[in-house]
Amino acid sequence: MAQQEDNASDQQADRSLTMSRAMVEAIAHEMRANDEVFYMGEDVADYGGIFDSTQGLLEEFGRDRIMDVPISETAYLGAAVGAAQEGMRPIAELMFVDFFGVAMDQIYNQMAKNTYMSGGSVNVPMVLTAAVGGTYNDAAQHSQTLYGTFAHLPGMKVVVPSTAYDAKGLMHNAIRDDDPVVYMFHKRLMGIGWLPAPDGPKTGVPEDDYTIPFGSADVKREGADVTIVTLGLHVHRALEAAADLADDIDVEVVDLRTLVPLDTETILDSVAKTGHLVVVDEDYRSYGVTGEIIASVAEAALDDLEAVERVALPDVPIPYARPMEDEVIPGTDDITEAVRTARGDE
Amino acid sequence: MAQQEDNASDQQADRSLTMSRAMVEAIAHEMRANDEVFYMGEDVADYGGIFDSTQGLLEEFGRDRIMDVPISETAYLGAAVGAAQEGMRPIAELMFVDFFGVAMDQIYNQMAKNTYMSGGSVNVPMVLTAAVGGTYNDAAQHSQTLYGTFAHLPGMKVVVPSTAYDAKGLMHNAIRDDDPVVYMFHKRLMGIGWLPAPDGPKTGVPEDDYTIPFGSADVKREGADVTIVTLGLHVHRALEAAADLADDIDVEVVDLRTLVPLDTETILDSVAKTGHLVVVDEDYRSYGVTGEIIASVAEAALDDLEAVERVALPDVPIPYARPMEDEVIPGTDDITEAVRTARGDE
Amino acid sequence: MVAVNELQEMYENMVTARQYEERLQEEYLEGKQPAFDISAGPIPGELHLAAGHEAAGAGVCQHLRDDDTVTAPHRPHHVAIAKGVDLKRMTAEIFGRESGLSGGKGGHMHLFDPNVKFACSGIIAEGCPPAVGAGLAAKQRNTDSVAVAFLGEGAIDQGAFLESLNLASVQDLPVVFVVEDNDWAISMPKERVTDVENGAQRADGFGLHGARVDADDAVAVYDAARDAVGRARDGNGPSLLEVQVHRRMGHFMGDPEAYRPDEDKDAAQQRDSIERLEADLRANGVDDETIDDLRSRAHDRVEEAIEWAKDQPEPDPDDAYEDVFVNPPSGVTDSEPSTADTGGDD
Amino acid sequence: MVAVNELQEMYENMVTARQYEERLQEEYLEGKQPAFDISAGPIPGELHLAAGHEAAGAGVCQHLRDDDTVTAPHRPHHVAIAKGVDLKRMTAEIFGRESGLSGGKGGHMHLFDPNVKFACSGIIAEGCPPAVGAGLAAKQRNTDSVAVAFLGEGAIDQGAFLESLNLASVQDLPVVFVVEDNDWAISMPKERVTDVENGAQRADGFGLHGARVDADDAVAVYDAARDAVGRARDGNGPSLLEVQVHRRMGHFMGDPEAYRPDEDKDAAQQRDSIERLEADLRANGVDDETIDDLRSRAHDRVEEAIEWAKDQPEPDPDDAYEDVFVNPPSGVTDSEPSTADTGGDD
Ligand SMILES: Cc1ncc(C[n+]2csc(CCOP(=O)(O)OP(=O)(O)O)c2C)c(N)n1
Ligand SMILES: Cc1ncc(C[n+]2csc(CCOP(=O)(O)OP(=O)(O)O)c2C)c(N)n1
Ligand SMILES: [Mg+2]
Ligand SMILES: [Mg+2]
Repeated sequence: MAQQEDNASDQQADRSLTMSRAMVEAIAHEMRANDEVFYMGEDVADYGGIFDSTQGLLEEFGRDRIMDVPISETAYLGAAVGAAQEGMRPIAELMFVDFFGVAMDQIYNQMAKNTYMSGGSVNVPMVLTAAVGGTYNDAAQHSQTLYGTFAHLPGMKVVVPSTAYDAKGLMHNAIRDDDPVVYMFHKRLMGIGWLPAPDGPKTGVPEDDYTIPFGSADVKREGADVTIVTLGLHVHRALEAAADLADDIDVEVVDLRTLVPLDTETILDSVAKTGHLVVVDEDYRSYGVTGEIIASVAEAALDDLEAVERVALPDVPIPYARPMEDEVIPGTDDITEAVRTARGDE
Repeated sequence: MAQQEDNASDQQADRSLTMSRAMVEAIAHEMRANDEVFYMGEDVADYGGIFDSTQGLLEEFGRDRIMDVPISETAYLGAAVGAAQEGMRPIAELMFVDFFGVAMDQIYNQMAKNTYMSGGSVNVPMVLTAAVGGTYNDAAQHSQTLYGTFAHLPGMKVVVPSTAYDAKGLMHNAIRDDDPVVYMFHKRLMGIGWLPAPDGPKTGVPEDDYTIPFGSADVKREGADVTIVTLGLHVHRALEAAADLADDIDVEVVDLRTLVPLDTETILDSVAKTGHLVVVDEDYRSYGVTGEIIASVAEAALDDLEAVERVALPDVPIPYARPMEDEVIPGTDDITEAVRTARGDE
Repeated sequence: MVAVNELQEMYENMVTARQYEERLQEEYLEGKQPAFDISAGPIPGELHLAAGHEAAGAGVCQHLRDDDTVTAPHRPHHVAIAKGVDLKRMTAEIFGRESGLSGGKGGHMHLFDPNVKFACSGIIAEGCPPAVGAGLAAKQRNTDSVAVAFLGEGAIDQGAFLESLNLASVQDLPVVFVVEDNDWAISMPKERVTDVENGAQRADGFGLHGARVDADDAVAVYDAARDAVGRARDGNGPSLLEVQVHRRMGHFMGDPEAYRPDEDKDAAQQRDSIERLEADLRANGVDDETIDDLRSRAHDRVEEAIEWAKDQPEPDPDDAYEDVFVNPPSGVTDSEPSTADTGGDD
Repeated sequence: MVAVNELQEMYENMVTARQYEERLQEEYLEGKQPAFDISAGPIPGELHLAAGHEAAGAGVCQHLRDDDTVTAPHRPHHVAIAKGVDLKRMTAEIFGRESGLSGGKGGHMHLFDPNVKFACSGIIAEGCPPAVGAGLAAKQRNTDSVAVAFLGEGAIDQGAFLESLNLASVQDLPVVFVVEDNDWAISMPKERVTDVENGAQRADGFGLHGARVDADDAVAVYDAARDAVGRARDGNGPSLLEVQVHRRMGHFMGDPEAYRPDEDKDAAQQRDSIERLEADLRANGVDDETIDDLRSRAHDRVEEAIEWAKDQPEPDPDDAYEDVFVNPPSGVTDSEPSTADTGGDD
């Protein structure tokens, strides 16, 4: 029944869904198929998830499987670890990824390490979901993506969908995976009532279940001159920049989709073709995703590289006021400019 | 009275100290000079710090200023934040950096951001000390360095001394700095009774106070052929590798000393000279320090680069048994090999 | 007994807070209708209004001096007003203006006014440890200042709060924890997240003084807080005070409150602590004219603050690069704008 | 009343644990004398012995089945033995051998035996949330399994424990928290870190059942645990049980214990729960021969385990790259050894 994806861009479907609907559809499917799957988090039951991540699920599955929990992230994320070690398949939501600091030990020292520390005799088949991202002026403690923070620490697979199609396929894969998966959905892409999404993330989504394997980046646009490597919200900003530049520069846009595992091959293939690498993300600039991508290419194919640029959040906490938030979160113009710089025309 | 360092390698002193003695000397000096400085942590009073970070201080300063606290890292690191915001200058110890996960919110969302979120009207003049590093088979939850994790998140200065001389000067600077400073000392370098240190970190240390400014990397060995950029314990392994290679390859060893701010200039100058860059650290390989250093050079001086290599902990939790721990923590041989690879002779 | 002038002060604070939030609500909704878009309008981002909580802020802060420290959570306005935070600059901050308390960097969840020692954090319960730290500073310096941490009843399940109770208790610090029990944590009613009806019962497990005010009544809060703050000021240690309040609105603006029974909403409207205090004033012989005066003074202050704030200039986009540190690293500044990565969208 | 065969079982478990640790101690010190070097000898790394804690492990685990889950902290041997963890493979793990429970990846603080559902964590109190999760799984699956989390009295100030009490309580989960009160947290006596003499008092703040066993007495522990485990198994919710034990040794091997008064050390030696239980056995008519049999059976089992373990091969260095995931990402494996970075030191 389940199909493995051939090529995301070939997929067509009659209906388009928002990213949140696609994600919820995958969760509902897995919950119907497997009694051991359940969802726990703050405001996931009656509220349906602050970011619509569980919309409608309480009605079908009831409170035992769509479970509100106290504001005790260490206790309930750790409870998910414990339940997963018993063979259940919990999905546990950290409402904003920014809150990781109150529960990071359970995440990185238990969830991510118990498999290894037990020599593989124990495994932790859970999904940790978390909302990421800014662009709506929620300031320094509610706007981060923290991609690099999670991807740096071993033992967790890290998934960041950018479209409804990807969100569903990656969620199916995440729930079926026997390892801990951190599934980071960008608030701006979800299609939440109170936070309008751009058009890009709403895509055709097959009704059947399908999985997108981890470690397979997706070339969201082909191009010959410059490679943009990006993920999440910035896939859409990169596509916009590519469209703006189309008359002058032929830009390829690579959507990583997962940070761990990282699909270095797709990146290297693209850079081998274009020679120009621009890495774009919404996380802090230093010691993070942009550095890793550039270094991976420099290590493996230094000779292919004619120019590198990175576009990321400068190393500042995210400011509240609109002019400053706009300044620090990379915009389409910033990407356009970086592509031009990479091509040597300033 | 205090002197600014001219050039670390020129400094001579009659006495050599272990790194822990040098660090404690700086703390004691600052505590004598300023009543507002105090030290809090687990087992810092009667025990003198599990890693000798407060040895002898209780006797001089008493329990109110050398303060044992409950095993409640969130509460006491947060209390340090609160006391610092009142204008005191707390030094708070996280016994092992590996425990950051139980208190990371106070560290990265409060300590590191309150200055910015207040528009600079509040500041947080505290030092967070933490022991880092492996090499003694303490396994996955007690052996990490987590350099990249801290350096990635804005608002903290991140300091990693490799010698007694640096440890003292950097500690003076850390306590006097008006911003939060994370001071990470490597257990293997401290000269603790139960964990023998190599010879390198024990250096001459002037009796007077002196400061080493943040953001100034130190060329610990000059060389013309290959640049090794490293920090902490691996400064000594890199120096060993350089000595081993001396007949064939002339290696320069750059000790970063601080990750935030990062002294890109010194790195670029060195690479401009050598063309070959090997980055070595004890943190996880991906999305961390090695990626950042390589990317910074690729961005600023791609044409200078003839080869890059990185030597870091592969993306696995740190295993317990000796053969496996030895395998994953970069050794002198790994560095030698990487230098040879960078030079094209395998 | 409460002196009449104190009743009047509390009343004025409470009316100011209520009127202030009514005006904020109007301003907030501008540009967000008919379709709600949290990122649009003159006040973007989340907005948590405290209508129905006023008695807690006014009753407690009535006992505080400028040199006493207060930390507030995500719902801070009524406490800020009662503590004497500069209303104009606070308003400018909420509007994201240059002359805001934080120059527009913080927004409504991150109000800092060092003149009256007021600070917020948007992370549940994470204001508690810094309040403990302020208490510690007072004890270390031998002053009679106290520190008060406000939190919601949903926050009493969080480690940061619980650890703080213990640390304050064992060190006998001048700290008061004030739990504002509005029965709800977003969509989760108290009984779904804890088995304890009276949150002050948490104190029992740590050996500190606990008390609860069962009615949403400023005078009762005043009385209980006199005791708690008095103990702290007199060196008799910390207290935990839970206060019944009511949430008259959604959790944040835009919350549809579909989860909340109508009777509960109605009940919150009916138990109005402001009307109650007005009755108390009258019972104490305060006449209509005086009450009208107090109300119109509040009204004028609010209007003045809002008009002033709206007249203030927006921050410059490049201000975003300031204030990460108060001692910015000289020479090396990672957070400086570079052409490519931060060219700005505007 | 306790049946004689149960007394004998507990006695055998306790004697096994004591003898086991005496042998471990000998082995551990090999290669570490005269100068103590924690990284030398057949057992490197930290070693926390539980001599004096045996009654807690034996008395509680006597009520547990293989399908009940136990999580233990850094001091786990006595609990592991009482829970029925495979002694040979556990010993091989402690010696870092290939046939260890985790193939040498975990070491003594990370013992995992899924056959009897035993796991450890070296981070204070962080075993509590996973135990709550095991209780949750039992409830969800409607089995009568229970989960027990062991922790030290120093851990009752940690958020992870306190949050877990609340979560277990509000969800009525079959969980028992067992606090082993040995009066010390490394060098910190209980009264320096909490105001509560009886740690079971923590239960009061969360509305769960609490009890304390004041004497270091296996029979008393057995009785109290029968009640606590019975409640959990019968669906009557969680309990907190504090048990007085004694630390007969330093916190870890190599701890000079300079902070500890001699009388306290002496007292710990005198209150030996094993001698006490032996007296109980005699009072119950068990004769010398039977007791000698139990002791020699314990002795033989210990010797056999240690000899077996020492005969086992060490892991291959490259084993370090296995077990990060049980579903390793196909194609892309970041943790694979590459020539340069992981060439090995050996
Ligand atoms: C650690 C953390 N977890 C979750 C949240 C999201 N959150 C913000 S407010 C809130 C509810 C708080 O309820 P309560 O403490 O009762 O305060 P109230 O909003 O009712 O005033 C939640 C869950 C957060 N900010 N921080
Ligand atoms: C979060 C965390 N903080 C600190 C430590 C370091 N540490 C290890 S054991 C210990 C003392 C524990 O005392 P207690 O809980 O009483 O257990 P005991 O060692 O007495 O058995 C400490 C502080 C840790 N492992 N984890
Ligand atoms: Mg509430
Ligand atoms: Mg103890």
